[in-house]
Amino acid sequence: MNWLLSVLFRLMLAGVLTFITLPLAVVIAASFSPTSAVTFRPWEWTARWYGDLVSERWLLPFLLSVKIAVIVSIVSGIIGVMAAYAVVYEKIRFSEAAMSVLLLPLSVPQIVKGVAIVLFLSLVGLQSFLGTPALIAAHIVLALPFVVRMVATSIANFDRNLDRAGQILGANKRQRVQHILLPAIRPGVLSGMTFAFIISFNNIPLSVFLVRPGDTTLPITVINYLEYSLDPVMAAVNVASMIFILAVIFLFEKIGGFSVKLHGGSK
Amino acid sequence: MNTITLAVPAASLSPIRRSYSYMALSPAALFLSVFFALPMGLMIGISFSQEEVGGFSVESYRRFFTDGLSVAGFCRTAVMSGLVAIAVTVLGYPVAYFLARSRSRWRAVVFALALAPELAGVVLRTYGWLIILEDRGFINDVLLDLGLISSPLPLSKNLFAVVVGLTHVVLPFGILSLMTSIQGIDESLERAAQMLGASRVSVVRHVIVPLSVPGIVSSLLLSFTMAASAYATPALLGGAGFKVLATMISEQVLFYVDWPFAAVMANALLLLMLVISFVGVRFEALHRIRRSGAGRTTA
Amino acid sequence: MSSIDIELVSVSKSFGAISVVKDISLQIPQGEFVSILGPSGCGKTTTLNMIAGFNQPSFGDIRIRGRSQGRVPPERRNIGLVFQNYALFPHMTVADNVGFGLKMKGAARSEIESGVASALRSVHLEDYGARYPRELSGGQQQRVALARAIAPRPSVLLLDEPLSNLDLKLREAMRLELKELQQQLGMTFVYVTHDQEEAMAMSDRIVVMWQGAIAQTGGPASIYRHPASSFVADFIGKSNILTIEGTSEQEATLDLHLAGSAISLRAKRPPHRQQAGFCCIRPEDIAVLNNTGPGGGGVNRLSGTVRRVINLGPSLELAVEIDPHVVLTVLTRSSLSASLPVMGDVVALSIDPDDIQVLPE
Amino acid sequence: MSSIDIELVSVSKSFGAISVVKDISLQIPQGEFVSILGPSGCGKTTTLNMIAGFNQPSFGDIRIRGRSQGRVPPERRNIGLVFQNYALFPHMTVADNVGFGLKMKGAARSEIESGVASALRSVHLEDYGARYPRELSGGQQQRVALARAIAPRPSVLLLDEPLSNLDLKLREAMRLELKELQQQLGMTFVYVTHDQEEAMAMSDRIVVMWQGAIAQTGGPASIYRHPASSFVADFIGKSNILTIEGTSEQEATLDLHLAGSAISLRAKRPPHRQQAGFCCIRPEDIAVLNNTGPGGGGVNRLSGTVRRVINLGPSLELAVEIDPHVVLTVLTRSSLSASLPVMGDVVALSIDPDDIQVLPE
Amino acid sequence: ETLVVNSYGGPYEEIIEKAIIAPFEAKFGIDVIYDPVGSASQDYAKIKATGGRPGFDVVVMTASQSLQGCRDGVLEKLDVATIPNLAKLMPRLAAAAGPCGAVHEVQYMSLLYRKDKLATPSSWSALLAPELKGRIVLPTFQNIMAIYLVEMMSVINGGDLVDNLDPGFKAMEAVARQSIGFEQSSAILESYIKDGTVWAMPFWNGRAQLLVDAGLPVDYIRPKEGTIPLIATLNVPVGAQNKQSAMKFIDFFLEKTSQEAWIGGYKVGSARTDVEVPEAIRARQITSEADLKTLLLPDLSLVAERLPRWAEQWDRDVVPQAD
Ligand SMILES: Nc1ncnc2c1ncn2[C@@H]1O[C@H](COP(=O)(O)OP(=O)(O)OP(=O)(O)O)[C@@H](O)[C@H]1O
Ligand SMILES: Nc1ncnc2c1ncn2[C@@H]1O[C@H](COP(=O)(O)OP(=O)(O)OP(=O)(O)O)[C@@H](O)[C@H]1O
Ligand SMILES: [Mg+2]
Ligand SMILES: [Mg+2]
Repeated sequence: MNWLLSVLFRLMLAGVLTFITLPLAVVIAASFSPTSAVTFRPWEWTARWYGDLVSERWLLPFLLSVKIAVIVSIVSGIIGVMAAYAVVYEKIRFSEAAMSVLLLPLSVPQIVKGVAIVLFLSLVGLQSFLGTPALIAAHIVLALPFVVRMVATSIANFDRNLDRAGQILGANKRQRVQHILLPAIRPGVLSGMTFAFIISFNNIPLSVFLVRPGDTTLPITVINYLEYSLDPVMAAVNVASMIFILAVIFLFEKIGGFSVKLHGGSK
Repeated sequence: MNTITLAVPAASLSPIRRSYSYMALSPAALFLSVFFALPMGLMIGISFSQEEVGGFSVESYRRFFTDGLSVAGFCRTAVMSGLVAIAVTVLGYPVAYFLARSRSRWRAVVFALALAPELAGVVLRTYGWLIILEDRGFINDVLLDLGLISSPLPLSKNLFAVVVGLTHVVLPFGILSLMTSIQGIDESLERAAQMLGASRVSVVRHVIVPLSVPGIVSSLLLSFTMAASAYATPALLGGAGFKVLATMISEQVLFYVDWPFAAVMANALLLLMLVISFVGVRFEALHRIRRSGAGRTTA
Repeated sequence: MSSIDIELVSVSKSFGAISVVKDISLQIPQGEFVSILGPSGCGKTTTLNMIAGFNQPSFGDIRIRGRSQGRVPPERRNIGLVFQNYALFPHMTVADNVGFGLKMKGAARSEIESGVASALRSVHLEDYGARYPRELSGGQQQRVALARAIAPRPSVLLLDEPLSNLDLKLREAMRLELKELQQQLGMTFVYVTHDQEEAMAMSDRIVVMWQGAIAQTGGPASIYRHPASSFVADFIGKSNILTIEGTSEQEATLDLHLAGSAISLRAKRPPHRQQAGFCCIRPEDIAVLNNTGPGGGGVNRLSGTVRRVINLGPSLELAVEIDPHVVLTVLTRSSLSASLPVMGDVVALSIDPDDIQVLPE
Repeated sequence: MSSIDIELVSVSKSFGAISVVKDISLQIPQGEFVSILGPSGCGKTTTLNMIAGFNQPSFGDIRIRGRSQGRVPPERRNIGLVFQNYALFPHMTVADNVGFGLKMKGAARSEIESGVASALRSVHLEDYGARYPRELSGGQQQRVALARAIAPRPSVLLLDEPLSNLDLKLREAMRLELKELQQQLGMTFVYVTHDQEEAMAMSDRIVVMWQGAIAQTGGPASIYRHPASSFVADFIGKSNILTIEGTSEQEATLDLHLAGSAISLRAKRPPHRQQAGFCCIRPEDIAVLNNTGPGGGGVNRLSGTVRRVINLGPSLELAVEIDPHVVLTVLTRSSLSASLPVMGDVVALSIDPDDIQVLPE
Repeated sequence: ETLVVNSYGGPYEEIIEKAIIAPFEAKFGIDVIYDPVGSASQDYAKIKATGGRPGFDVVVMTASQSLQGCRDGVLEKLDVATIPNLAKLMPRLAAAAGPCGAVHEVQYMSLLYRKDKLATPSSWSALLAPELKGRIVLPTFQNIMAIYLVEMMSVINGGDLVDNLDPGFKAMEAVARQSIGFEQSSAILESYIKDGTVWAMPFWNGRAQLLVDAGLPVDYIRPKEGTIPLIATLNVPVGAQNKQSAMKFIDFFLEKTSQEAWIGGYKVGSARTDVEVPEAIRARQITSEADLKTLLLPDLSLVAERLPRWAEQWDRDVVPQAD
């Protein structure tokens, strides 16, 4: 009965993981496809498409994407934590409404957001802001709800007794946030920032409207290419950048980023 | 000195502290105002204009409610997003649980796998699903070859395909918010339940799930909103017969260039989400109040 | 010793409709060691929390060093607190936990290190600095909580059952350490405990709380020997509380007629002239006579049957039935040498009149 | 009483490099009340956790009702556990917490209700069913944890310091309740406590642990009166442990020469023939003689100066300096009637040779 | 000096770099920044949202956007004075694109088919042939090809190009029943015919030619009933920063030699009748007045206006027919 359950659980886990990885496997397989059509024929393969990647055409957009994503994850991490802190921790007035509003940017299709931002900036005469700065700002708006939500979840779980302990030991608000709250909610913050990174790194619909000519991000480059040819280079681009970021995350996790060591501490 | 002062209730305790917390909110508020609220305000303004005529008009709203297609698209969006939200949360929960609790060396691998789909672009992933689900796709091929079916199963170009595709897109977000929440639950509570004879399933049902409500709400909200505003996946996997608001909006923006009407649909979507997320946040807050009693915290 | 460190002025506290602390007034001079004793749920932790500033009194005022604390947040009250539930920081090592207060004060690194080392030494955990709280046993966690509170050497320290999870030996050692620290530094201690022996051994003064109010305040010996009410008599130490039906006065003594039985006891005449309601006899004040032969003058001589024997180690606790309505608890030495009473034995008891405390109704 | 409920066979446990439990073997028959006593951090909780199934032993085997439990998960071992840190479900009311076990067993609603009511009654919290754990005091929470564990009436119950946060009065009441419950239902109790009086009062057998190993097992009286080592003698109860430098044998007695002083004590000859290393004298076995005049036969008569007096309520604890190297702790009755010794008094002490316990090195 | 040119990616980019941009840079010493971001409609949305200041100076779109942009006032009106080569374009085509667009390329909707499976068809009605049951794929309505196909079907069945499309929709229902469904992306559409899942479909002839050149067993025809062209235009947003150079670039692109290079490279038609191209290309592309006669030119502003209504009709009548 019990082993049945644990087998069942593992099967479920395996099922979900298969579900998650299946299309990726297809894409990966396609990236090794010898024909220029994206097909699923794992028995024939070639690595030649990866060779095509080492060119400015792919490297420059890749670097730009990484740069933007890093900035976005840091900035949205900081202001997202601040916002979640105000809303969930300090419980400011109308905090529930504030929370809903903070999540709102998620709910507007990006194409609308894109057009709206461009319209707005043009209207107030800030066209010069279009391009990478606007791209970063728009991505932050996009990523902020994720950060806020993840951090809010962490703060909801935070044991306020610890805060009291800090208080009685003479820590002022800033010190308590720095030394007690932040370390305790670190996994949530990191999760949020990871997603901010990914969201920015993969964004197409917003970016299409905001990129500056000559300075395009990787996904935009990909989608433009894709319009014309559905060939395995695409798959190879994706697989390569996926592996890169996966390595970064894996490293993060190994260093101890996402795992909490927090249990069994207070009674 | 000798008069007994009535104690000040904690809520109005220090105005300074309150203003700190508003300050903490301000960068986000500023960002959202400039890059979200004002632009969206503009869109709302546009929704009341009629380009040809100029000036104020509710024509686009009239059209939204009367053309039949828009309201149908709205309902389709709600149903699809609801299904995705549920699927993501249900499928994500076991993975999140494993990630939150496991100390096995596979943990990091599973973690990476769970995030992996996010790292491949949406479009490409969707092609991946196409290759799998199409009439001439992987699944139908295998089933046909095995003789289990005689004609391809309708796996693509319908609600099913879109829900599958979107679930796949959103799943990592669900997993991460659930995981964050489950990690915050004291493991000794699980042990206590086990000691009282609760099976693994009961432990999850009676202890873990109720205590991870913030995470579940997060997961549902994030999934719902992401699904409802997603464009590429429904467009590619839903086919011509399955249009949701997001696809309809982008048609209006790009193809018909009818921005007032696009703005009306966007507003409808916004309203739907505002209601849903307020309900969600409110539910969570109620839950928290109930859980934490009248404010005193011990053990 | 003269200036008042902490003063509670008619403090009350309710949670919603539940009234938890009721009109407490208390003055604690600087350098005093005050213990708060009381049954579970009587409001001890709530009172400490109000002094610390985590709860605001519903009514009344709290003053620290003469200043009303209405708007002062906990971190600015300059007092320490050992939490009943430890509240250790799970993400910090033991050393970081203990050093936290000093760090917040802006102490230099070397100062923090030596402060941590000495605090850990005084809780006997010098080798545990590098561990995380989750890697410690319950008692070790409790000691870390204690070390964390004493490391910054606050001038006022509130302790909420700080030794409850320690074994006797360690508890005794810690008591000495704490007492020494307190006296050395002239700190004011407010010590909540459920262990009356501990309270007796350490305190200058004991506050007994009951149902949110103060039942009695006084020195350890006086509380034990002169309880103000039958609640205190019963709560502090073991005691036989007997209801008195009537009295007849003698010159310097008082004869007490016990309710529901024909037994009378002679007691010292109490100084005050209240109506006697109960009398209280400590179990250890009842002597078990080895043989029923004459001796001791014959005052308050009783005989009864042993109904229960509990061996507490250093002593035996007997329940002796004198009469169907009067069962006395008697504490007698257990010893390897003497033959010990067993169930069913008939024993003779004697009580010195001076040891009978007469209490008002 | 005969069948073995729990059996530990050479069980060891390490966390990483830290060895916490070392080769413990123990058999607990059905219906027995076993207490585990030991200093903080000696491995008590870890041992319970292994029996409960939360930790797997690094070596050795755990058997419950004869079956090895290697792969049996905690919920299927059919034992109850009261957690040292309570682990109450914060999202359930007190009643739901207490009823949880019954609900998991699939009990009917009415059955759950009556079970909850009776469990709450036995911990004196009948009116608290509707509260959430956060609305309770520390001691109340602890009692809820206890009620929750006993409500489903498991045949084996592990208790990890279940009464540590209760006051003496309540603790005594709970002891009786627990003991009664245990005997009524024939349950097996494994009771971890740091309170030796509690262990003495309740247990059929006491296991004393030290640094992860078993130091002694035996009945309460025998552990107190015949400690197997100086550690046990020192740990269980208060005692004077004196180092012996040499002995001279008499017929039925043994003269002990104390290290570093000229004092000799006469003791009963121990049955075994080991080299005497220490002797142990309980403080309550040292009599304080009122006048230094002759009496008691003159054996083991000592005189010394009182250096410290602690009033413990029922008794006084004196530190009497006999000699610069020999300071004895003496427990004597405190009484309203007698005049009490004070610091600096010179007192005469006498020790019955039977009360001196000779221990091997 | 620099000039930002927005256009498409993929093979288009390679060819335009070689055939047009490199010679232009060499000739005028102007640096061209090539911006492949966005489809024509995305580009137009961006131009409109920025009020004509999207950040690029020249953009490749189609006649539909040219007309719209003119009406919305976000595209510069082009003038023979600054772009002399405008005068050389076939007037009917130039007129179809309105005053804001310079027609630099003409494609048409062709019937693409697998020549290894089918005999050469000659009419749009071939799509209704029984052997094509389940062997065709159709564009979604958001691909302008869809409405052009309806219009062609309408013309064949007694309706007309814009005023009475009902016969066309009626016929499309039958075509839809033949089809395996609808796809928006050209890349996906062509993948079906590449792997043989479908045997015939409407397709822009430029891309069809690329498939033929790639050696696939496919070919395409201009059906006997004629067809509707895809008129590609060069446009200049009103707020362009380098208007001078933009005009130069457009004029250069319309130059005879440039047009010849472009037609030869990208295998499309031209609005100039005087271009000299290999016979193989001339046979299949629009390069002369005679070719123009085979094309039907619906009024694109009317089409744009009626599109939403037709979309409803398409969704209601045509889409459900494909299962
Ligand atoms: N996860 C861990 N990693 C390292 N050491 C640990 C860990 N858990 C417990 N220990 C150590 O194991 C020893 C025994 O711990 P245990 O909790 O069993 O003690 P205990 O006897 O219950 O003590 P107490 O009376 O203080 O509760 C302690 O010294 C503790 O520091
Ligand atoms: N948030 C609350 N809501 C309602 N009642 C509360 C709340 N907090 C505490 N109480 C009640 O107030 C009373 C006093 O609680 P307090 O924690 O001060 O007791 P205590 O004296 O510290 O007891 P213990 O010795 O058990 O720790 C208890 O009866 C408790 O149930
Ligand atoms: Mg308390
Ligand atoms: Mg323990």
